Amino acid sequence: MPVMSTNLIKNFFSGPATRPYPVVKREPFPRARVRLVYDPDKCTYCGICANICPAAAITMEEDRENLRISRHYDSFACISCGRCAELCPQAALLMAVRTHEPSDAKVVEHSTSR
Amino acid sequence: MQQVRVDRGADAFISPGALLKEVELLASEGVRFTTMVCLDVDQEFEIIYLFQRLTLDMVRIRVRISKDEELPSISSILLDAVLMENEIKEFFGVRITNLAIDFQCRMLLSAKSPQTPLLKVRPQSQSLGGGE
Amino acid sequence: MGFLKRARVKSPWILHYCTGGCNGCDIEILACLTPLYDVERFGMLNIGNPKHADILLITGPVNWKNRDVLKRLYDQTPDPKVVVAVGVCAATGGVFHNCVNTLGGVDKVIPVDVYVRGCAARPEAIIDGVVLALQKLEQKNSGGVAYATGTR
Amino acid sequence: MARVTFPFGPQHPVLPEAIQLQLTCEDERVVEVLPVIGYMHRGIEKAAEANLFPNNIFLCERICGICSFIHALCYCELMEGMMDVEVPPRAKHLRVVWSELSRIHSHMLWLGLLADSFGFESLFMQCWRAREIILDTLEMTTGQRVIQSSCVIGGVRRDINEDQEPDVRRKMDAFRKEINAIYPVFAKDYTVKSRTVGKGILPKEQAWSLGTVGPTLRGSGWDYDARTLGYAVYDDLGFEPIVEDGCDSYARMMVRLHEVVQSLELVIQALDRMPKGDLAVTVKTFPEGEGLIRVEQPRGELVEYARGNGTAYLERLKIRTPTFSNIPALLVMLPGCELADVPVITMSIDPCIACTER
Repeated sequence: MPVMSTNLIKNFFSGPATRPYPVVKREPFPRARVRLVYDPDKCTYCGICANICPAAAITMEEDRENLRISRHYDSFACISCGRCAELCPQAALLMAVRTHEPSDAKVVEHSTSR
Repeated sequence: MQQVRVDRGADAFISPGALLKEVELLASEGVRFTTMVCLDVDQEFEIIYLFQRLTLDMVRIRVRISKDEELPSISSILLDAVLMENEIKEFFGVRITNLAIDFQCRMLLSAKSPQTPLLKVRPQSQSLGGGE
Repeated sequence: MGFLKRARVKSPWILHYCTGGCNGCDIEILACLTPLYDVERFGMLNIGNPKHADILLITGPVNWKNRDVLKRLYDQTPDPKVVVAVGVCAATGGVFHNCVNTLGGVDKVIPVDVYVRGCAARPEAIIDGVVLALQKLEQKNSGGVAYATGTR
Repeated sequence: MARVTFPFGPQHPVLPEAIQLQLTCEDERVVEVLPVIGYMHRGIEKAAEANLFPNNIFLCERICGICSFIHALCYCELMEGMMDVEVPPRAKHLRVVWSELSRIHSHMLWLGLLADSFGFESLFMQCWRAREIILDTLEMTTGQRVIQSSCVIGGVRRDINEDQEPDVRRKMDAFRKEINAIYPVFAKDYTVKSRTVGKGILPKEQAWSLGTVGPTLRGSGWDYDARTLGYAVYDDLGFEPIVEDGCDSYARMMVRLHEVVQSLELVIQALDRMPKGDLAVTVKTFPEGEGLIRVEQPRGELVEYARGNGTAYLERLKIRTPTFSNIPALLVMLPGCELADVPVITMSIDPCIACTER
C-alpha cells in the first residue's frame, strides 16, 4: 500500500480518466472497422463476398425460375473482418465507423437483383 | 528440424511395440514432451509425437496403427502427455491403454456432443449434434 | 414495494458468464467496468452470484457442456431479469457457425432480450446494450411485458 | 481430518472464463486438485478442415481474443512456410509491432487481474487504464480494439502510415509514464509481495519436465523464448529472453512486468527500422505437405501443425496452445497451498481457457 499511495495521490489530482460515453460520444478512429454498409445499386450479385465470408453472414440464393439472385446479410453474424469490402470489385460494400446500436430482435437484410 | 517446413516421409515410422522403449530412451536424455498430432489416413491413424531437447531442437516419432489397434500410453514416462492423449482418444477414438488419468472421453466433450468429431468418416450409429 | 422496484432499475447488478467464445467480448465487458468506460457510474455492479443479479451478460456460442450451467444460472436469477447477448457469437454463432460442438447462439437455450452486435462488441455498444436492458427491466418491473417464461 | 471436495467454478468472479477446479481440502489446505475443462470447447480444429484455408485466419484469430493477433500471425507464417511465400520486409516489421502491442495489452490485462485476485482494486484499475492506451493504438492502426484481423497470408492488410507514426510514438511515451508508475508497486509493495512471494512454487527441474512454457517456464529459471527462433524479424532486433530464478508467483509476475517494458522497446525498435515497401504479396498456390511452427504468445509457446493436400482445404490443423501445457503445472503448484491462495496461484500461469479448449 505505501508504494501505491504516491500513485493514488497523483490520480486524485489528475482529474477523471473516464470517457463519459452516452453523454459525450467520442469520434471513432477514421480507420476503425465496425459496420458493413451495403449499396444495392452498385451490387452486381457476383457472389465473391458470399464465398469469402468466414462467418457465412452473407449468403446468395439463386432463383432459377425468375432468373434472380437474392442476397441476405445477417449483421448479427458479421464479424467485421472487412474482407468482403476489400475484395468487392464494384465497391458496393464499405466498412463504416459508426457503432452498432443494440436491438431486441435479430433482423436479416435482404436484397434481390432486378 | 526446421522452423517450418517438414517434408513428408522424411523420417521412418516405428512400430507401436517399440514406442515405449524409444520414449524411455529419449526421456533419459532430458527430452520433454511438446505435443502429439493424430491424423486420420484412410484405414489407419498416423500419430506424430513431438519432443523438445534441452537445446530446443525438436525430435519426432511417427507411429502408424490400424483403427482398432491398441496404443500404449506414454504418460507413465512423461506425465504431461496425459492431456494430449486424452484429447486424441476423445477426438479420434484411438484406443490408448494405461492412461495415468483417464477422463473417459469426457475431457472436452460432453455426453451430448457429437462423439469422435475429427474422424473423416464418422460411424453411422452416431448422429451429429446429439439429442435433446 | 415501490421503493424496491425503483432501486432495482436505478442500480442493476450484472452477472457475467462466458459460454465459450473467444474472450474478446469478456475483456471488453471488463473494460466497461474499468476507469475509461466505468459503467459503475450508472449504479451497475459486477457480481459473482446469480441470486443477486438483475442483468445477465452472456458472451459466446453455447456449447453442449455449458448449456446446462447456463440454464441453471438463468433459473437461479430472480425475476424480473434481462438477458443481454453480447457479441455476434452469442447471437448466431458468428465465426463458429460450423464448429461441431457449438449450438450457435444463446437464444437456443434461454430467451434473450437484447442483442449487442460486434466482434468483439465495442465497449460503447455494450453500454448502449445495457442501457436498453434497463428499459426492458423497467417494463418488466411495471408489468408491461409478461415475464420471460423460458424455453423449457 | 475430514476432507471436503468442492468446485471452484465454472462461473467464478475471479476467472472471467469457465473452468472448474475440483479442490479437495483438509481444513484450509488444498490437498488435491482436478481441473475439469471443456466448458469452452468449440471444435475449431474440425471447422478449420471445412473452411477455405484463407478464411481460417479469422477463425484462428478467435481461438483467443487476448492474443488474437499472434494466433493469426502463427497461422499465416505456417501457411507462408508451406507455400514458400516471401513476405515483404515492411509487413514483417508491422507484424512485430502489432504482436508486441498485443503482448503488452495481454500482460497489462493479466497484471490487473492478478491485482484483482488478491483484492488490490486500485492497482487493477490503474493497470487497465494504462492498457487502454495500447488498445487505442491498436484501434488507430488496425481498425479494431481486441481482434485486429490485420494479418493475411502473404503480408498484412493495414499500414502504419507517416501521419500515424508520430501518434504511435506519442502513445508509447504516454504508456511508458504509466508503466513507470505501476512498476514499483508490483516490485516493492508489501501487499503484492506478501501475497505472491513463495506462493505456488514450481521447481526448476519440474518446470522443464512438466512441459510448461512461456513466463511460467522463464519464472523458473529457463531462458527459453520461441522468439529466439527468429520468425518475423525477431532475429534482427536486439532481443534477449527475460529470466527470473524465484520459481514462485512473484517471479512469474516479474517476468511479465519486465516483458512489458521489453516489448515497448521492441515496438520502438521495429518502428525505427521499418523499411518502405509493399504490404503484401498475392498468393496463388495452395498449401501442400506438412508444416510445423512455433511462435511465442504472451502465455508461452504456440505450436501449430498443418497438413495440406494441394487443395483449398486443409487436411488437418493441429493447434497446441500454451495454456494446454501449463495446466499440468497447476497439479504441482496447488496441492499444499491455502485455499485463499488458489485464485492467485491459478492466475499466476495466466490461464486462457478459450485457448486451451479451442
